[in-house]
Amino acid sequence: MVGETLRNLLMIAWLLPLAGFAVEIFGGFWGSRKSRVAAWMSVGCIGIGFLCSLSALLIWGNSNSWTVLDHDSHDETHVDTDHAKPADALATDTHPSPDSHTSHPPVVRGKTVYSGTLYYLARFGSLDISLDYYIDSLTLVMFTMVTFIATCIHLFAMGYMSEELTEELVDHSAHLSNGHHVHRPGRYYRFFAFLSLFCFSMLGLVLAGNIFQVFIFWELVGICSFLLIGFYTERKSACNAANKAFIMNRVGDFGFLIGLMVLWTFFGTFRFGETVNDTGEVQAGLFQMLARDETGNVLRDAASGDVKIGAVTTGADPGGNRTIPYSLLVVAGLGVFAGCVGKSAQFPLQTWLPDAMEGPTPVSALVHSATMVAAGVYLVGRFYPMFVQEVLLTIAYVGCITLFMAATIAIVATDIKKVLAYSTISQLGYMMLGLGVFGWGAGLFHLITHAFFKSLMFLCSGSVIYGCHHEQEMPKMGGLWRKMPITAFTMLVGVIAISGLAIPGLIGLSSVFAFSGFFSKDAVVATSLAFVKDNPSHFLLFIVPLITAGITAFYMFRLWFYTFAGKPRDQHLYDHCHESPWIMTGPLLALSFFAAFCAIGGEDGPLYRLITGDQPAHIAHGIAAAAGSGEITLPGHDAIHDVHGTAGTLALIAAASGTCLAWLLYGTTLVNVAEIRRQLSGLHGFLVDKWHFDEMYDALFVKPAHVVGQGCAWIDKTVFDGIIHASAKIMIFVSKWDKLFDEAVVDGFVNLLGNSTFAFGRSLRVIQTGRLRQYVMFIVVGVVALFAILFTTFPG
Amino acid sequence: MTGRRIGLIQNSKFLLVRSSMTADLNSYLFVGAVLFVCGVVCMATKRNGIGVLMGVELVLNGANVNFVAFSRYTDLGLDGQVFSLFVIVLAAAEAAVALAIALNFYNNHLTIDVDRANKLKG
Amino acid sequence: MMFAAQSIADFFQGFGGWQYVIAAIIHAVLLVHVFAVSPFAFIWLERKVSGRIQDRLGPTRVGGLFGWLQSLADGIKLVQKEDLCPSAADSMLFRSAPYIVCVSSFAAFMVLPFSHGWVAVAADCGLFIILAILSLEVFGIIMAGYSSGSKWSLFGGMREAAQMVSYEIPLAICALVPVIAAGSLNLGEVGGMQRGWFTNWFMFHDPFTFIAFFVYFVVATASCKRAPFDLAEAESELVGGFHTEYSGMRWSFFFMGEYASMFAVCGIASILFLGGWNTGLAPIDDALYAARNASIDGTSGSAAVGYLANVIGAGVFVAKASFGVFVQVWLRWTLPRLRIDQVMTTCLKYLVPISCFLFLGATLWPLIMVTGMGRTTWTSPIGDRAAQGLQETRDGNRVARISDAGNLDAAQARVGDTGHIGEGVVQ
Amino acid sequence: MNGESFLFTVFALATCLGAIAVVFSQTVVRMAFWLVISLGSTAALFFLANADFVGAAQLLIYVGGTLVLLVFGVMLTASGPYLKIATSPGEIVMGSCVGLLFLVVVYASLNGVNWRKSPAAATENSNPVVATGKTLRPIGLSFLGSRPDQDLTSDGDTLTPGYLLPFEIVSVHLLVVLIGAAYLARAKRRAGE
Repeated sequence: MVGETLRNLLMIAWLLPLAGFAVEIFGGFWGSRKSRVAAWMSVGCIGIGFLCSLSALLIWGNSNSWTVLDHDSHDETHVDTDHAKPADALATDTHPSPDSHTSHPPVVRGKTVYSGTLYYLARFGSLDISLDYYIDSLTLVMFTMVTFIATCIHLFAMGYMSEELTEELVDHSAHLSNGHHVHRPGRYYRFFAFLSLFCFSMLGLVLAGNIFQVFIFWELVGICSFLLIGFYTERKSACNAANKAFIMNRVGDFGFLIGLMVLWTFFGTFRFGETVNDTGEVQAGLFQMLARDETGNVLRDAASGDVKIGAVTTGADPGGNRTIPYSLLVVAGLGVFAGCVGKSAQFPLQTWLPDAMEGPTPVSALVHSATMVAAGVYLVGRFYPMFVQEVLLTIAYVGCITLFMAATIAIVATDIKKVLAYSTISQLGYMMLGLGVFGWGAGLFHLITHAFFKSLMFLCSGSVIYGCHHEQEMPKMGGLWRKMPITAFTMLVGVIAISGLAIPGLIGLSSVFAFSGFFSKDAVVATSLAFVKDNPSHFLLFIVPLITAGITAFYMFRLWFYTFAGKPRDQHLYDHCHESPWIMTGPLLALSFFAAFCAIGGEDGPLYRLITGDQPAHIAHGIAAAAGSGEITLPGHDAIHDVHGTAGTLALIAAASGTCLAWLLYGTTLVNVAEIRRQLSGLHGFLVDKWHFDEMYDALFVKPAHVVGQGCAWIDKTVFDGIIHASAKIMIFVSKWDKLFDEAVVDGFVNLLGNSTFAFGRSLRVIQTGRLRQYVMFIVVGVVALFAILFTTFPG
Repeated sequence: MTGRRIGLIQNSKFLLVRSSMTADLNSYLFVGAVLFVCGVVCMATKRNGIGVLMGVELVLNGANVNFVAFSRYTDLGLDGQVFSLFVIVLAAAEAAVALAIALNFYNNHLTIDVDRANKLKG
Repeated sequence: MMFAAQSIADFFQGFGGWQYVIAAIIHAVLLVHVFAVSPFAFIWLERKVSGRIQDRLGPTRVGGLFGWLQSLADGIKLVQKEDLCPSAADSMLFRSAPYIVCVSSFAAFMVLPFSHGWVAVAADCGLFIILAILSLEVFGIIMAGYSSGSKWSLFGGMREAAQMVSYEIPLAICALVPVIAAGSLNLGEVGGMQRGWFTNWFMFHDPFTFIAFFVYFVVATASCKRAPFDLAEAESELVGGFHTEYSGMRWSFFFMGEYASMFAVCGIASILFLGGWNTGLAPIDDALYAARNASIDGTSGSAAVGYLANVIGAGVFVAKASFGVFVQVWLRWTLPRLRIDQVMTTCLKYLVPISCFLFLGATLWPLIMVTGMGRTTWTSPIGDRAAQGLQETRDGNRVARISDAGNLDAAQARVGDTGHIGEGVVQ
Repeated sequence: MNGESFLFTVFALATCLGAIAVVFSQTVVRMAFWLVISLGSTAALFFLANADFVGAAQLLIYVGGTLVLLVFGVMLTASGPYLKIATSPGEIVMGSCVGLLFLVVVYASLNGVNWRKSPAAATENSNPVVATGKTLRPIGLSFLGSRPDQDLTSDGDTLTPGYLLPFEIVSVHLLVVLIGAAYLARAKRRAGE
């Protein structure tokens, strides 16, 4: 019952935007470009979707009487870990084995994971590809978050995009060949149609019950991102950015496809969880198949070292003796992660995200900070049970590199949106790091909080840009807080949140007053610290994020100071800028509230509990490496708990120092920034050039591609064209002779025939004198001649 | 056919002058032939359109003579007479139309000389 | 005269087939005399009648009683006259035109029966032949008009041609009306059918024939270019019409032809409508008929009786025809001359439709009678008369064959068939 | 040479000479005159061949109708008195030569044929039906669609059709010709004026 209710509610929330998209794109709004109907429609769709998601969350909680939230359930997972459990029981974390409950005072958690099949796409014998749904706490939280933020951003966009409400719009950023500006009709309805389509895709991705379905919507959100980045098609930069994003995502998706192939080959299914197919038998999902022992390691065949795939209810061998080579499991994980790298703009595929800022600011807020780029992180979290240690380590390092690099670049960026873009990349790196170091809850926790405050900050920047008439360069701003106080205030909230500042309470860190960012980043740092403690060789995984925490605080405050504090640097701009209308500031306030307080209570707070309510079983107690083996050890919760205080303190110190530095450099006039910039010009240039990534890619891929292409072109020109031209010449030669033959012989014959006929007719023409009497004479003579011949030839 | 014998030797008898002109079939046919030939020559030599018309009438009369002769001397019987009647009637019709045409021609060319009617000259 | 012919034929028995030719020639000579003498009588008649109508005496000087030699004197004068041929004329045509005229009108007498069996050629389609021959006369007149080389003549010829060509149509149609009643074109048979009381005359056969008689007479008058239809020789306009340039005998030939054709058409009228050589009084006719049959059968009486009967019949016939001529003369001096357009209008707009209507009526009449009173005629059945007519003709042929059986080969019999010379033999 | 042959000779000569005269006479009206002679004697030949009706028709239609029509035409189309459109003597000579050749050919061919004589009258060498001279009623009946001469002689085995349909067709044809000729010959403005 609950399952059906949840499924229906979420499906409504999922499909409403699609309906909205259809109506908006085909509803003939091009006829009335001044109407806001399309916008209200999409806002209505996504708003209803938000309500549905929220109610679904509540229904889910009531269905298991909110046992997720209370502390016992949290402890129970601890208790569970103390017990030796048969592996097959652990295979399905959503169905606690009865004996565990017999042996323990009952804290009954109802069924919390619902998975099933919506529609069968195709069947291949016993195998099938279908549209499934997989609903657990994470799904519900994501749904609520996405729909809420999307609603806010839709409202904001209604104000921000209002200039599109015209028949004749002059795009000052797009130039024609003759130097004039592009004149085009407004595309208000199209923008909201794309937003609705994106919402549909994103929610479908979250709801997806199997990895293939995820891939489908993965590509759909890619398309939406393409469309929205390239919304100003007339601008060359926008087009390039759209292409860049799309292509780089394809690079990642290539790995994704490889992973899918491996999984399909060995597991024969894409489903995450158990489903009951139409014949009524229970089909195990991937999570059930990949069995883990009590230590959390995957079960391996002693002889071959292959990984056993247990609990197989589909496929040729129901006995469950099928195996998959460990290396291929790693490959599958890495492949899927490659997709996430592309989507989440991780190193080395991060360069598309800053360029994606060419799109309208609401798009940047919704797609390129809050939801789509987070989809990669979400997928890693969703697919967590399938990752083995090596994969996780890769994830951790990738995230580590990404977060540091992006932060450093963000220091020197002057475009307000670029700064936010690099911070986004950096924060995504944090999430990946957290997931990589076995901080499942931490990474996703940071994902949620980051979604709130980053979308908040993007909207603020959008408000600033809107107020400053599309001026994005921070050096021209300054002192804007007098002109746009609401924006400034909400922006400050976001900055504090992302910087992770907090006011330590008198008694311990457990009772700090802080905004959401602090808690989530704290969790990540703590996890990494715990990880480093277990694996000293990977100490960078703790140092780098710690430093980067300071850098983050530095560049975020730099941004705030640059923009709002101090004296106006461009008086003209200052004079003309203004506060945004309520329809834009309203969402800012709402978001700022959540950015501030969504994570209240930290890891004991409701949000974290909700997220981790259905976390994979083997996470809670970590995975201890076998003695002597070179394998890494993954920390459990209590290990993390132990180092929490330390990590939090260190992170807070780093953030505070970064903040102070920013204040010194940009809040006051004590230090001359330009001077420092000149002294560190080399480093500065390096950073401004984004670590020369674009150049590097240019050198590594584009140039070689060009070289190869030129080679191919040369071969094409010389060899193939040569062959073709030669054959053509031969043909011409032959046809010349053929022409001669034609003219001489064939035409000659035909003309001869025609001419002779003509001449004959000419000669006969003489006979046709038009004289009646001569004709009669001819007849008579003819008859006479005939008879004469007759007589002579037939005598008698 | 069996009765049909064409040959110069056998034909040579028409060359010598017939002693007496008895009213038998061949004499009629000879008269018809003369009429026919005269008509043809008339058509061939007369420049006056109406003269040509008269030639046609002569030709038709030659045919009539033959018909009547056959009806008289062979078992063609009455059919010959009937045919010649038809010929006469249709000849009258033809004469009427031809005369109308001649009048038209005269109206247009102010002459009846058929040699002037050479618009179809090749 | 038939008798004479036959005797001549018998006289020339030894000459193979020639005796019939000689007989035919003699017939022709006799007919020519009839043809040549009658105009004198008619001219004289015309003069006297016109004189009386104009309250004068007419010719009295030449000759004794009623100046009956006047015409002869005229004839002598004409014979004496010089034969002129205008220099502008096409002499050959100019000279030959009168011959055509009188030959054609004379040839009409070949098939005109004077009495029972008294006919040169008893053709089956005698009426058709006589009409055809009469239609030839026009040609001579056109020739005369054209070849005279004078506009008067030309106009006269043209008028004559137009008038004749158009008047032939109602003439033929009206002549066909009694033929429908009789069912035969053979004038001898037609005449024979009207034996008995005068109600058997085809004039009284039905209303259509009655009207047809008068129409025929009018048309005949016109076709003989008699006044009031004599536009071809309208003295007032075209000096003398087609014969302006003629003089002497050639001129008189035209008048011979004219009077001959007058007599011919009136004879046709008398045969078709007025009972021919029958007196119209049943006893007399039956008596004559019996006399003839007797002579044919050879049972009683001699050939002289039948001959006498035929003479009487011929007299009756000539009397009727001459009366018709008298009426035409009478009309001439009574009615004014029409205009040429009026002439044509009268013919084409009135007479042709009327005659067509009469023709249709005559064809429908027997049906009306049958439905009305169960028989096709209100007088004695025409079938019997037709049978009698056929009987007579067949008898004639048979007798001829019998009489000639001895020495006539089939070819000569054919000649007899063609010329019907043998008919008169037994009579 | 019996009477028939004599008459035949006379009329045949008249016919042929008239035709030849038509060929060689120059003015149209003389041609017409000679044509009358020729056609009239042709009619006489018809009478001689027991075709009375045909002969009468020939006289009535040809001589009395067609020829008068022709002379009309002559007079209507005469642009001067005694219109004479002379033919070059060379043409006449050539034409007559060719005509002579043609006559030779025709006569040769018709002489070379052994015409199928009437079997019923093999002795007297003529058609029995026509020989009786009573051809008027049979012709009329044949126009009405029945053939007494054949149906009665051929033991009534087959009924041969008459000429009803051709007769009707010809009558309609005559009507058409009447109208057409009237239309063609109706007075028009001359091209010259």
